[in-house]
Parts: sequence; structure tokens; C-alpha cells
Amino acid sequence: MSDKELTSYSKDFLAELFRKMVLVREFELRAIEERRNGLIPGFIHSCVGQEASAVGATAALTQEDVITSTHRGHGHLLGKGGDPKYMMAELAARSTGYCLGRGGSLHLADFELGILGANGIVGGGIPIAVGAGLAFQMRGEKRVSLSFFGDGATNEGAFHEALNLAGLWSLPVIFLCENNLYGEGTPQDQQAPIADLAKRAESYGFPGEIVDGNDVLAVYEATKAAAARARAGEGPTMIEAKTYRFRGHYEGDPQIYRKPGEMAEWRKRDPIPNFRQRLLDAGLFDAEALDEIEADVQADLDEAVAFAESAPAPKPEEALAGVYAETHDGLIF
Amino acid sequence: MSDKELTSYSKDFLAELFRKMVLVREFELRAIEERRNGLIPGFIHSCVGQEASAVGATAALTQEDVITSTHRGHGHLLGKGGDPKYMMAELAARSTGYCLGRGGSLHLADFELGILGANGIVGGGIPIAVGAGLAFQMRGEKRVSLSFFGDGATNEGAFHEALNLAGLWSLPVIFLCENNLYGEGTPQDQQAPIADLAKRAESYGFPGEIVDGNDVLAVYEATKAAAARARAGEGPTMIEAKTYRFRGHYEGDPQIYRKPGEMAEWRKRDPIPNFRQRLLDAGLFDAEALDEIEADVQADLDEAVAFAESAPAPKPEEALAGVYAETHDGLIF
Amino acid sequence: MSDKNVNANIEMKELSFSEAIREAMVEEMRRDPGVFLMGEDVGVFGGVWGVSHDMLDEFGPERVRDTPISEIAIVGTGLGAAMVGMRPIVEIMFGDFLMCAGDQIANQVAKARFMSGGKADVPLTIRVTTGAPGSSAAQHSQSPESWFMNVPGIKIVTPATPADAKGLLRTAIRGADPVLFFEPKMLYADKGAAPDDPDFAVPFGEARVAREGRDVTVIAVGIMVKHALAAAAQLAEDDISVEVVDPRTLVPLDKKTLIDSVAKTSRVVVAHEAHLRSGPGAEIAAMLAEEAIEYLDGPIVRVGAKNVPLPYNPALENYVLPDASDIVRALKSFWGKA
Amino acid sequence: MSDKNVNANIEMKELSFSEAIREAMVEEMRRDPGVFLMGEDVGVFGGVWGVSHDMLDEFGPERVRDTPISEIAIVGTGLGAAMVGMRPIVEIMFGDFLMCAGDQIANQVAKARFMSGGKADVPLTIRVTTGAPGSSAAQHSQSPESWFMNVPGIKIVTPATPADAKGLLRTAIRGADPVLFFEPKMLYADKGAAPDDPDFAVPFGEARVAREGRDVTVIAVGIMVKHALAAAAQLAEDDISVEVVDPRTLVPLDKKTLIDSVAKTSRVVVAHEAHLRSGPGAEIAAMLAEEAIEYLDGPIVRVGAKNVPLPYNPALENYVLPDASDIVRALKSFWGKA
Ligand SMILES: Cc1ncc(C[n+]2csc(CCOP(=O)(O)OP(=O)(O)O)c2C)c(N)n1
Ligand SMILES: Cc1ncc(C[n+]2csc(CCOP(=O)(O)OP(=O)(O)O)c2C)c(N)n1
Ligand SMILES: [Mg+2]
Ligand SMILES: [Mg+2]
Repeated sequence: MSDKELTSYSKDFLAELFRKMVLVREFELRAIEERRNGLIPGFIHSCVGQEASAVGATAALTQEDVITSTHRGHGHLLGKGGDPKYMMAELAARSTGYCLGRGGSLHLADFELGILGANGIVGGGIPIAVGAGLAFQMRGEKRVSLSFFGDGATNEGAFHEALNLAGLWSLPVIFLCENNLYGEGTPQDQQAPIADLAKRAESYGFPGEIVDGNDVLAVYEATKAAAARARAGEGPTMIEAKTYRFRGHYEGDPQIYRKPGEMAEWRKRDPIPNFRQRLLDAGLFDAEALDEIEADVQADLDEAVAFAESAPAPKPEEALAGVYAETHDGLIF
Repeated sequence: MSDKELTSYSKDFLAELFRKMVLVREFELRAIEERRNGLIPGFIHSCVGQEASAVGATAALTQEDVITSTHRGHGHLLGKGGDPKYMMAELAARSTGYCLGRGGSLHLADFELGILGANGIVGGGIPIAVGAGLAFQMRGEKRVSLSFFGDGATNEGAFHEALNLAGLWSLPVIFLCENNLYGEGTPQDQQAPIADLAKRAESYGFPGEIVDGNDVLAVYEATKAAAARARAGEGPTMIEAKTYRFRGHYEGDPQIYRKPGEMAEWRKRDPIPNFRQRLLDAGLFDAEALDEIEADVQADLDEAVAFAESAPAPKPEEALAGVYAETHDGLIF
Repeated sequence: MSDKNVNANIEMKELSFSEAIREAMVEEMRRDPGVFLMGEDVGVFGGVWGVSHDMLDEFGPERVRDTPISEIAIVGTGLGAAMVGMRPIVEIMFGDFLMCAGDQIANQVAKARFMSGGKADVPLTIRVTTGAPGSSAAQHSQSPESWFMNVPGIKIVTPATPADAKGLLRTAIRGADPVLFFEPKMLYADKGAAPDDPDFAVPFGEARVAREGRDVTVIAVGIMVKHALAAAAQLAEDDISVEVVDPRTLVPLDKKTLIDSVAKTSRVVVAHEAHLRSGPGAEIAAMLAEEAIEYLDGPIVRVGAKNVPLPYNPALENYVLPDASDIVRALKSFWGKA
Repeated sequence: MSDKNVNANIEMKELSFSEAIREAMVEEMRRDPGVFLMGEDVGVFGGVWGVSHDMLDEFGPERVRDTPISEIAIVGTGLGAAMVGMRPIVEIMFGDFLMCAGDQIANQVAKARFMSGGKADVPLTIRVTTGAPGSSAAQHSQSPESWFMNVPGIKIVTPATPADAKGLLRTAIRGADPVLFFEPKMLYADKGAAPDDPDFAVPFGEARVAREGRDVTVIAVGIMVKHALAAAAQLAEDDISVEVVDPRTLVPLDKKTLIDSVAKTSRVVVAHEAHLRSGPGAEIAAMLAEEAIEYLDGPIVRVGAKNVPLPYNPALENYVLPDASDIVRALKSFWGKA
């Protein structure tokens, strides 16, 4: 994408993309640190390296649109407007967290922001997104539902059934596959016999498109076009964002499975420094402005960690709340 | 297919194809009759109209090859060498039946003939066929596994996962989809957004081919080529046989869902009279010879029904046998 | 408790179990545009058991949706639609196929509210047929009422009469929690009276005493209520007074009514069509053994299908399946007459 | 019965639960070319819990197969391979994911033999991790031992020690029936002695008396055996003698050993990590309430996870999960000391 094109976006918008990508990256690094510090008890699957797809895709949505996310969902949530405070508090298992400390990283959700939930089941969120799209279509709302999932998830039965239904009913759904070349320790080429997963959309009668998943604007443009199609009643789109994760599948992963040289190659395509450089090269921002954004993010994260730390721990008995809307005088437990 | 091509097959082979198609058709009609007569207690999903795909596909296999079948499986079984006596006895729930009367139409199986089972679960047999193919590959055997399934089954998660795995590991498996335009009462075009289901094979990195499912030789040739590929280690093939069922989804189905005129069109393409005519036109057989084959089939079916009728009913307590290889001194029941 | 929900002033109407379910759906769909029905062959075909016949005509294909054969997608899209404010009713044609959507039910539908800190409303009703229709063999005859009972977060409803079918289904549709609603195929044609009131609903967690008795309690689930009543009538001839209790919902379970009955009779049989091992009766018996053992004057006897896949052969099938005579035998065993 | 399979002349070897499982697999793979392992990340990664580490090096990618994330295909292809003479071991990474393959397990694997009139051999072992590893929340912490207990045709194995893990896994692999083999994640590192004999096998259907006692029986499943032994040690200080019985296999269930123990002690607690409602303890308690009630001197008390999805927060999670102190409390309740 040329710099001329870059100038066709508003400065605010570009700054916001930059800020969000930095926020995602730094949120992950902070969470990892706070896990080491003992603030966070559970596993973290960080999306370091994949910030562009998370931020680019969600930037093309409105607050009324909804997403479903995955085990690697912090970027999706922050992109969709998730508040780092409540996210950090959730990771810290506090009652001020998004899920009152009951869900943790794998189940982060905020219905007001249209975040229908991260998911611990690979592929599990895809049919849910289709269901939201169905509701929007039935009610004549111009809302869009977007489902994030990984390359590995495209081999689950849930993926297939969900995409078929969405294609059949022309639902306003965007299937955003972040192909980071691995599912846990197994390379994508040992999980499926085709490398370009967007091709699978053809089985379901709608377009599949490949984008550079490390280029936030490319992902944004593809998602924007898909959202426009969806809102126009033209049905779903699959977008395959080719990307790479820079850290382990989870924190602690020995990563013995990486192909030699691969990481170094992808490091050159790190979405954040590259985008920063483009902003500088285009003369739209000076280094100080971008530094300031980075500093703001750090301040937000300091606040988020402080918020999490200071939150009260939930009382053990609270575990019994929130399983059902009605508990029938305790008949259920 | 021209008559010249017809003469390139042996007369015996052509007669056998004809005999088997007649056998399948007449077996179904007899079973339906015997159901009315009360000999057969359970439901029957007949494959009347689909004889060419069942017979053509199985004709390309050897006895060492295996198949998995469906709820509409009588033709597949007879094609693979199933004995109408044991089949009829099974439908009549006798202990001389293939499954000792415990399985019925939905679960007919004969492991010696490589029939790994009909199936009551749509799509349920597809992964099983892939597993057999995996075993053949691992053991270096030149055997092929073929899975029959309907158009409706291609929308199940099991279809997707199984085909992906077969493609990934280049397994010797043939996926034979009998697209008869309906799944129960729902037309295929209301079940999937694409009409040519063979296209789905592309998602799994192997060829998908469409054949006239009412032309027994077309199905045979396609399957033979697929089996050759499989035996040569070139991996799976999907074959979509376009066909039509002439009777209800099950016997008793009011069939309110048929599109007007559709049945009449397909009747013209009835695989059996058409093949008969081709055999006559090519001068390979005279009408008496074919009549004689038909009479032989009737005699076989008379025998099958008599066999079923005369078989003893199993004793109720036999229900407890055959759940496990070892029953651990009755600890299990 | 049995007639608590049937107001004497309300007119009653005779209808079949199947019509009762249809009416609940139709009335709720008229009332609330968020309610819709989705499943395999529910539209043009009217459902393979005819339960949703002609609903397509009234509500159109938008609200009576024929789906592909995709159980994961049926349940999963139901969940997604519910999460954004619809009240979907989804149908799984045979209970046997529930496991095709097992993950969506156990890990998504049942847990969505809790995992989100109680925030997700999941007004999703999953209608499922259950029970053996005769010679349908091992994959079309199961009674999977207990398959998801170990999974917290989903309510499990087992109506046994047209009135309960209607009233419990209404409660399911109007509720904010996901429900597995089990419809015994072999009850569809049975008739009974139900209140002719568009708001008639039967609350969850209230068992029904289907017959009062003195000497022994049968706790019967689903279709076995009918068989238990037949058995009770038979034992009445021997002057044994049988109380029949229908839990109506397995989750939540009305322990009190069950325990009260056992406290009164001191003998209990638990009956269901599901296989015995880890069927719904296992939980009911275990609950009683924990909370009501002091009232018991003998073993807790379970009646259910033998632990064998359902056979195709009718004689074998009958041998495996429980019926009224099995309940009679179990009941008589308390008086050494078995 | 506890030491029946441990011949005094056989040398013992110390190994961890995880090593025990690995050794059983490795030894059987060396012995029988039909045995192979297949699952997500079992190869290069060595299994997410490290159980199959370095097996790829010895056996190569043909026999230690990394699969796509496709649980239906993993189980279904295992079944197909088994039907044509292989002895596959397939791994489902977390028990929570079993339902993704629910239909293949319940309707295909479990029923293949019966439906074919007893003809299909299904020597398929499905290895599954179970239990809460701590703050892993509702979809990575479940103990689904009872989820398929209602489905006839599949054996369910719950080892609690390294020796049993090894011996039971060997029986599973060599057997002709399908097995769900549950490995408690939190036991992987625990050590114990097992016979150093390449044919050492523990038969199914024989419970193990893990500790003899007089006053009360704890029937404990999987990881709860460890907690039950800790509880027993604690009660010994109060001069209460606790017998701990480990069923080792839930299907088949060794009723006799369980009933004998209860007959001796007349008090019983059933403990498992699974949720209480319809967990494995429901069936065990129901069986005892039916067949051993005359020996009982008090309620059958169950200890298990509360009926709530597993929470992420450690304090909440601890509250929901059972541990030794819950067993102690249940035991003391018999003497009014709870
Ligand atoms: C149904 C299911 N199977 C397996 C897992 C274990 N698991 C968690 S993440 C993961 C890899 C997912 O790969 P991909 O979809 O490519 O996403 P990525 O981790 O690369 O973002 C696996 C196998 C799971 N959580 N759910
Ligand atoms: C998992 C599952 N879902 C639904 C059904 C009910 N059912 C039986 S046959 C059938 C239609 C199958 O259609 P198709 O695959 O096209 O095969 P056909 O009947 O046309 O031969 C359906 C929905 C089933 N048996 N299994
Ligand atoms: Mg990936
Ligand atoms: Mg069809």
C-alpha cells in the first residue's frame, strides 16, 4: 500500500489504529509479566505479532456489530473496544473483571460492546457468530457479526456447518481466519492439505479473500468491504489474514516446532514497527507524537494493573451465582 | 456413452451389472412388500432409482476393499456382494440375518465382504471409512476404502473432518456422494448454497468429479479411476453421482416436497430400462437373455424371503449377547 | 402440588401431546416476534413427527426454518441468536443425534451465562424427541435425558402429559435459561386436557403427584408415568396403594415432593425408559439414598432399559425396554410377590 | 483383591503416572505393529502434558500421528482402523472436548459390535485427560467420566495410581472392546511402584481396596483416591478406621467388592472430582441403594464438585471442587462431628 493511500485516511483514524496495536502488544506483554508476578493465575495465549489482524478487522465494525473470539482473543477484545481495566481484572480473577473473575482469558465477554465471548473450544464460537447474524437478518438490522478463528479451527466440524449455513442463508457474517501457520505445535501444512484456507469459502458459495494479516490497513479494507457486502444483504465473506505469532502457543511453550529461520523472516514483518515507520515516512506524524501514544498506552496499562490489583477478590460462595437466571430456590445445586 | 464403448466390456461383466441393478431394484420392492405383509418390522429407506451408483461404484472394488454405507444402503450392500438371504433375514429381524436380527436395515454389515456397516447417523460412516483407509496405508496394503453418503451428509461436520484428514494424509479413500437432490423432505438447494458438491473436494486438496449417477458405466469408470489413484498412493477422490430417488425418503413418506414435473423427468432417466435398452441396442444381448436374468433375480428373492420366513426368531435374552467381547461375569448389564 | 397450576375457573381443552407442543409454539410465536423454530424438516415436512405441521403456512420460512443436516450449526446458531435477544426453539429430530451437537450443548449453551459472569441470557429451547418408536434399532431409539445432566447450566424437562408438555414448553420458551425439552415420540398421539389459557405455564422444579398412594412410590420419568399409572391400577386390585410422582423437570429437581412421597410410603421405585446405568434414575436414587434413606423400608429399585443398545428385533427390544409389567414386578418385590 | 495382580516375585519399578502410561504405550507398540497413537500434538510436541514425549523418535510419524484439530475424525478414524484390525490409541487432549466427538463415541464406537450382531471387534483406546489443572475455567477442567456411562458398549476406566495406569492401559490396548481411559492431569507427576513386567496387566472389573478399614468406606474415583487416603489418615487420628475402595473401572463395575466393603463398614461415602449431579457417584450410590441398602447404617454421602461450571478464580474453583477436607467432613458426619 502506497503512502498516497495512507494519506487518504484521517489522521485520527491512523493514530487510533496505531494506538490500538500498541495497546494490544503492550497489554499482552504486561499480562505475561503480571502472570509471572502472580497477579494472574491462569494460562495466557498471547497474540503478540497478530495485532494487525485483530485491530484492522475490528476497526471496520461499529459498536452495534458483534464478534466471537478465541483462546487468543485479547487483541480482538481490545480492538472491539474492550476496556483494559476490566480485562486485566478478569485475568487477575477479580470480581471487577468482565466475567466477575469466573471466566478468565478464555471466556472474556462484554455484551454491551458486542463481544459475545472468547472461547476455549477451537471453532466453538463460529456457529454462535452465525446465530447472531441470523438474528440481525431476521430483525432487519444492518448489523454484522464477525467470527475470529485460527487456521487450526478450519478443520473442525463446527467451522464447516457454520459456514455452510451462513452461505445458504446469506447471513451478514464475516469469517476472519487468522492463519498464523500453527495450531499449538502442529504446522498448518500438517493440519490441512491446502495452504490458502480462504479457498474453503467456495464450498459455501461466498467469496474468500487472502490479505496480508500483518498490514493493519489491508485487513481493515478487506473487512470494511466484507461488512458492506453483509449490510447490503449480499451474504458472508471469509477473510484469511496471513500472519504469525511471535510467542509460544501459551506462555511457557518450548516452541520446539518452529521451522528454522521462519521467526526471523516474520520479525521483519512485525506489524507495529512497520506501521510506525509508514506513518513517519508519510510525514503524517513525528516520532514524538507516536512516542506519546505509546506512553499513553503504558499509562493506561499501569492503571489497568492497579485497578486489577486493588479489586477485591470474589467470595468463594459467589461461585454459585450466575449459572442460571432463575435458580428455583436452590433446587439446582 | 456410445455403443462402441459398451462393446469394450466383457459380456459377463455387463450382464452382472444388469443383474445387480435388477437385484437391487427388486430387492427393494420385495422388502417394501414384505414390510406391508408384516415380515419386516422396521423402517425401510429404499434406493429405488439409485441402483446405478450403488452397483457401478461397487463393481470397481475388489472383495478386499471396504465400504461404509448409509440408511439407504441396500444397494451398496448388494453391490459389494451382500447375500439377499442374509439381508432379508436381517430386515425380518431373524437370528440368521447379517446382524442376528439386532441391527436391521440401518446397521447391515458383513466384515468378510468388507461391508463395515450401514449407518443410522447421517455422515457417521465417513470417518470410519477414512480410518480403514488409514489402516490400509499403514500396512502397505493396496486396498481401498469407499464411503457412500448422500448430498445431505455433506453438510455434517463429520464429512468435513473426515475429508480433510484423508486429503492431508493422502489416504486410499473414495468419497462417493449420491446426490439425489433431497435430504428427507428438504431439497438440496435449501441445504447447501452450491449445487455441485464435488467442488467441496477442493477444500481438501484432492479431485472431485461429477458423474451421471444414473449411468452405471459412468459411475463404474469414475470409481475405477479413483480406486487406481488410491492404490497408486495418489490419495482420495470425491465422486458426486447425480441421481434421484423414485420413492419416498422412507416408505410412507407423503412426498409433498417434490418439485412439479421433476419426477417425470427423472423417470425418463431410470437407470435400469435405459441400461437394458443399451444392451439390446448394442446387440450384445437379446431380450430373452435379459428376461432370464430378471427371472433369476426373482427366484433369488423368493429364496431370500423364504429363508427369512423360515428362520427362527431369536430368543429375547439373546439381546444381552454381543455388546462386548468380554462381559466380565455379567458385571456390565 | 399436582393441580396447583390448574385454576378451577379456567376452561380445559382436550388435545394430544403433539398438539400441545404445537400450540405452545404457535401461541408464543404469535405473541413474541423473537420466537422462531429451526430444525431439520420442521417446515415443508412439518417435522418428521408432524409436530410443526402447517406452521410454515402461518409464520413463513423466516420463522419456521428448514435447516441443513448440521446439528452443530442448529444448536450453535440457536445459541448465537439467543445471545442477541431472540428466543429460538431448535429441534433435534432424534435424541440419538444430540451428541452430534454435544460440544455446543455442553460447552457453549450450558456455560455461556456462567462464564460471562452471569451476563449472557440464553433463552434457547432445544426440543428433542426421545424413546424407542419400535424396531428402530440402536441409533434411533435412545432416551438421552441424562446425557447432559452432569453438565451444570442447562435445564432438563421431561413432560409426560399434554398439559405439562404445553405448560412446560411455554416456561422454557419464556425463560432466560437454556432448556433441553424431551418429547417421548410414543406419547405424541396421547390425549389429555390442558387449560385453554394463552398464558398457562407450568413452572420448573415442581413435581406432580400423578396419583396419590399410601404404600409405595413410583417416581416415573416421561413416558414411564403412563406405565406407572397402569401398574398402579393393577396393584390396586391387590390392595396395594401406589403413589406415582412425575418430576416433570430433572434439572431443577423438586427433591421435596419426591422425598415427601417416600417419607409417606417408605418404599420407592424409580422408572425411566433410558438405560439403567447412569440414567436419570441414578441421580434420583442417589439423591434419595443421601437425603431420604431414613424413611426407606427396603431398597431403591430402578426400572429402565437394560444396559444394551436398543435391538432391532421386536422381541429383543421388548426384552431390553421397560414397561408397566416391569414396574409391577418391581413393586411386588416389596411384598415378596415378584 | 487389591494385590491379586502383583506377584511377589516380580520386580517393582518406581515411575510416575505419566511415565506409566507412556511405558504401556511404548511396550505395546514395540510388541504389536497394529498399535499406534494418534491425536492433537502427540508427536512433535510429545503431547501437551508430555505423556508421549520422544515417542515420535522411536516410532516415527506413521505410528505417532499428529492430527488436525478434528475430534470427530480422530475418534472416527480410530474406529475405522480398529474395525479392520489395527489397535489404535487415540488421544483427546482435554476431557472437555469429548463431546466434539460425542456422536462417534456414543453412536458408532460404543454400538458397532452390537449393531453388527456381535461381529465387529473394536480394539480402540480413547485416552482422555480429566480434572481441573487450576484456573483453567469451565472448558478445560471438567471430569467427564460419567458422560458416556449411560451408553452401553464402551468401557470406562479410571486409574488412580501409576501401577493401575500402566496395567489398565495395557488391558485396554490388548482388549477387543472400546475403552474410554481417563487420566487425571494432576496425577501425572505422582510416583509409585509398578511391576516391571512387559505383560503386567490389570483386569477390568476388579476394584482395589486401597486401604483396609472397619468403620466406614470411601469409594473414590480417579484422583479422589489420593484425597480419600489422606482423609483416612486424618481420621485414623480420631480412631476412625476408613476403608478406601477404588473401583478402577466404572464400566464394568465390580459391585461385589464395593458391596462387601459396605457390608463390613455399614457406612459409605462416594467421592469423585466430577460434578455431583449424575456424576459417576450417582450410579455407584444408586447401585448400593438397590443392592446393599440392608447393610447401610446411614445415608450414602456423595462428595464431588458442586453443580456449577468450573470457575477461573482459584478461590471460587476451590470452593466448587472437592478435596480431602470435603471427604473428612463427609466422613465425620457419620459421627455427628461434621
Ligand atoms: C475442540 C478443541 N480441540 C483442541 C483444543 C486445544 N487447542 C487449544 S488452541 C489449539 C490450537 C488452535 O489453533 P488455531 O485455530 O490455528 O489458533 P491459534 O492458536 O494458532 O491462534 C488447540 C489444538 C481446544 N481448545 N478445543
Ligand atoms: C445426524 C443425523 N441427523 C439427522 C438424521 C435424520 N435423517 C435421516 S436420513 C436424512 C436425510 C439424509 O439425506 P442425504 O444425506 O441426502 O441422504 P438420502 O436420504 O437422500 O439418501 C436425515 C435428515 C440422521 N439420521 N442423522
Ligand atoms: Mg493457528
Ligand atoms: Mg439425498
